[in-house]
Amino acid sequence: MEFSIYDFTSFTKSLDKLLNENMSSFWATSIEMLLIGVGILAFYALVGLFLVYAERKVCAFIQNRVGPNRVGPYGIIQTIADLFKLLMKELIPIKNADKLLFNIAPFIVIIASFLAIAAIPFAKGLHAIDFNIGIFYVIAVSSMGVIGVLLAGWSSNNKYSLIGAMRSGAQIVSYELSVGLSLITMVIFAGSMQFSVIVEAQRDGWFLFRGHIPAIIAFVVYLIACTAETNRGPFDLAEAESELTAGYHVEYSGIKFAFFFLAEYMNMFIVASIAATVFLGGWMPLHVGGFSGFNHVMDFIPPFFWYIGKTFFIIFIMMLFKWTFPRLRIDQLLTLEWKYLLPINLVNVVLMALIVLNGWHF
Amino acid sequence: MITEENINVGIKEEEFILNMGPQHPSTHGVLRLVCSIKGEIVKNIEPHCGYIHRGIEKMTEKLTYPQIVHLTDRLDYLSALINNEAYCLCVEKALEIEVSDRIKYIRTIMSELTRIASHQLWWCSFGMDLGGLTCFFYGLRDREKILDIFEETCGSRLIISYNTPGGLMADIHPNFQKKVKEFIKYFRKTLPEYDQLLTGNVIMQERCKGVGYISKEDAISYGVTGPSGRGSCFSCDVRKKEPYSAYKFVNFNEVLRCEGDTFARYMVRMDEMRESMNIIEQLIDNIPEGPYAEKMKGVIKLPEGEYYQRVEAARGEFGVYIVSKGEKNPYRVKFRSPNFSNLSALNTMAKNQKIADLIAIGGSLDYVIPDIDR
Amino acid sequence: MDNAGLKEKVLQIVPGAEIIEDKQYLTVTVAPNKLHTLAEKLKEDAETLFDYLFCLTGMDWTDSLGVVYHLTSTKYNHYIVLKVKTTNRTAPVLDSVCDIWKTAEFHEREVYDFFGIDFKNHPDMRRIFLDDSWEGYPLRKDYVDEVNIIER
Amino acid sequence: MGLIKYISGIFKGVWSLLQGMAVTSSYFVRPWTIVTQQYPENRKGNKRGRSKKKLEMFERFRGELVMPHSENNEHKCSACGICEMNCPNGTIEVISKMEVNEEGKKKRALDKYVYHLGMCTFCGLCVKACPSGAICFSQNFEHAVFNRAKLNKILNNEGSKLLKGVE
Repeated sequence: MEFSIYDFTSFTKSLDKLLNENMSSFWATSIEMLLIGVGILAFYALVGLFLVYAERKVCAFIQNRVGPNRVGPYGIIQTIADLFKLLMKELIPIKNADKLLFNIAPFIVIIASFLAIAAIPFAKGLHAIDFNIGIFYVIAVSSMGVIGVLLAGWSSNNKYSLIGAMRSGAQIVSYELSVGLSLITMVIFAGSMQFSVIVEAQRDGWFLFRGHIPAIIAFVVYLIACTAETNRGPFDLAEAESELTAGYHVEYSGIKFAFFFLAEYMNMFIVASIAATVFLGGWMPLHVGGFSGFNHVMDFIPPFFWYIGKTFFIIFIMMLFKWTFPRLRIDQLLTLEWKYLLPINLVNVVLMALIVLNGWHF
Repeated sequence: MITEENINVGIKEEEFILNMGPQHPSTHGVLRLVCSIKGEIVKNIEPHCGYIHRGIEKMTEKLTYPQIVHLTDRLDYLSALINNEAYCLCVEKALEIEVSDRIKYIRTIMSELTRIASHQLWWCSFGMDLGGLTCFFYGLRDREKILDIFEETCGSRLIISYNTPGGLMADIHPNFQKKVKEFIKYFRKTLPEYDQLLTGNVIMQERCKGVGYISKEDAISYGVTGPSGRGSCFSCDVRKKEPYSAYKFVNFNEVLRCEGDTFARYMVRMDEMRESMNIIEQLIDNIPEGPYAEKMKGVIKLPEGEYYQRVEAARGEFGVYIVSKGEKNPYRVKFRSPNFSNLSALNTMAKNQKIADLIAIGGSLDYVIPDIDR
Repeated sequence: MDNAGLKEKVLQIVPGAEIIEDKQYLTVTVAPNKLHTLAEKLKEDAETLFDYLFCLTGMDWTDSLGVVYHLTSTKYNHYIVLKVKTTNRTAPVLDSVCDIWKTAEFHEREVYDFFGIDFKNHPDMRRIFLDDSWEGYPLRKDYVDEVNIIER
Repeated sequence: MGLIKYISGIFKGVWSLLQGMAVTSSYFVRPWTIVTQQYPENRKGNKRGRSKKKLEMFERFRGELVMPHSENNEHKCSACGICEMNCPNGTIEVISKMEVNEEGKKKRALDKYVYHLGMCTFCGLCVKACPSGAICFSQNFEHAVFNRAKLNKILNNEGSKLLKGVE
């Protein structure tokens, strides 16, 4: 079994071969699924813990503070300690709540983010499934989370959570459009919805640089829209702690609250990794035409780190959004989408189509 | 035909009551706002106060005059020194004592520092109400410097009790002037950062402009004073109208804005911080020599009569009304608190606006609950 | 307008008013039934224009209960203090001025809360600070609470 | 015209947002501007590099009422009770006893100086009123105790005496 951190294709292929040689194809597939499941679960937990820590540190440094620094060196074990605290907390049953929906809601939210992570290519040959409609699948699946939010808000039998859920519904339904359209702009450019094809197409230069102005506009619009879709930053109307205390998850406690909490960070990770894949070349290293020495050095860095680096860069930008801007009002949120982002996006799609038709790109 | 009447036949329209508070992050304390809402729109607001009513006015009737000073701290704890000053001025007025210029200068500088500190805290909590959490830490970071100055000279940070009838508790610390000048130099540099971060921000402007309008007539009628009143063109600065302490020695402008909305109130406070720094700069180098406290009798007895003193606290006009029967305890003390009057205008301002607007309006009124409840 | 002019004006509106020139402000004591007319006239007269009620205080003079109104004009900057007294301690009723100055709405509720003075024509006469089940009116001089008030 | 306004509005808005982000990110890359004090560590000063500055309260800080004693266990309190009268909350109780001094005269002397820290509002009237400067405020601010009764303190030491010369 050969193994290289630059190309996982041969590794996954040989693993597949090994399993299929030794058992029936049913069992081989089952074991593969199990392995992937466990792998993603572990990755998920790890990223979640790290992101919570990262956000605390980033916001602390922005706000002239130190952030967590008591549990472990530089406070790195803080999130694990918090996890244990959340696990041990009492799950408070709510009187007059819709028990079934109340309990199901956090799972829907977290499953939606689980499903989306499956299609994302982490490195060459390192993805669970490579759909030919990858982008479409991710958009479809990630917007499932809003059902969980709506259910949570409705079933808690709390006025604050109900208002929060209604806001969230209006918000996600409208911002889904912008996310979709800005990704479609790039799909037009790439000519495919398959993630592996999109990444391969960026071998000689990332789409953000190759795609002229429409790509940059699409990137900015995507950043804004995906921040809104993850209920974060200036768009956290559904939680709005100064208005609705905690919005839709006001009645949740313990591990159920942790699910919402984790799902928020994972959604952020997913949208950031889509942005990294579609606009910044995914796991492709930075190549500048003509500088072969420079390109060689860049190639030396493993693709997985490229991917993680780009994703965290976008996550950092989203964190900067959140810790800088005041929150929008519900009508301004919708104004921004329907009066600004959507028309810009539509014009942008047409522009991109023109560029692709005439072959004006690099 | 479908009309307003028959469209909802069979549907009983109920009021959707949303209870904001007593424990709610943006009521700045234990204020309860009972809002009837329709969707996102607030139809009616009914403030319920009294959750920390401590009966201070009743307590004063049992205390001697110097002992009441420490209760005035606990009304509007963010402008504690100004409240102290108001009470002491009222007692001095009754006793017909003219304090030395040194006391007047120090009192004025302290009051203006208090005003800056209070507006800083208002700025950070207003930013937080709007959802920009970073503002909170920048504001508190700078306020800490003023509190350090207070602590060094007065011995306490929040509830200070620095003024006494007839003077001050202690003379200023030798470092005081140096530190105040350092602070003003520092804050003149930091204040533009506030503007960059929040004032100029397009989201903040959109959320504040045209929201929570109150006309000049309503502002006067409701007694909305201080920066909230001056945002509606109501020229109510007591420092100009009835100069007390050292305000007659300094040149400053009364900040007035006529838009009457949340943004006007915001801008009045931001400009007032600059104006306060101007006042301090005029006074800090010229503190005259003299006693820091006038000679007072051991037991202070006010001559029979009624005395009223108005001062400009950080949130509006603060008044002390003392009725004396010639004994060592006052017969009746009434504190006219600015927040109580400002709160009464909340329903007028926030009616038919969104829930998020109610929070912004509340933030711009900057209520301190102990001052409302007394 | 100076104090002498104000005095004349008040006497014109309410002939029998008791007027004292105090150290600080001109103080006018009127009968409860004349208060509302006087207040309304003082606010609307173009020469007085008392449009800003900056303090409304409930008082207990042991023999009588009453309210003190501190008024000023934002235009002319003159002051006047109105006093109104009632000797009825069991069910005192005075006229509300909250149709003239809206700030009186909350302040009169406060006076009702602490002194038990009922204001006629007030839109929402309830306790404001204390609980609805509170017995007695705590700022009255004859209020006794053996549990919470410690005499020293 | 409307279109120009629309587009310029977008750019103005984005510019104002970028300005805000410039402020926050400038602090992000300047960790030396951090103002947090590491509280329990900075009591001892520069320990393990966590705290830069030693925590020192200002000398006028009103932390807790104390009665300074000399080396010979002598205090200056003559049990006149002025502080007790001046205290607005009944925080101080001066319990005196009658003592016969060297000249054979009966004189009031301090038996117990009880200070209820839980009731104190730190207004400073007692220290201001004290005619012999027997009491003062210390800078200790860590008042937390597990039992409420521990907040009632007796300020004079066991067996302490009045300093000679103080009346």
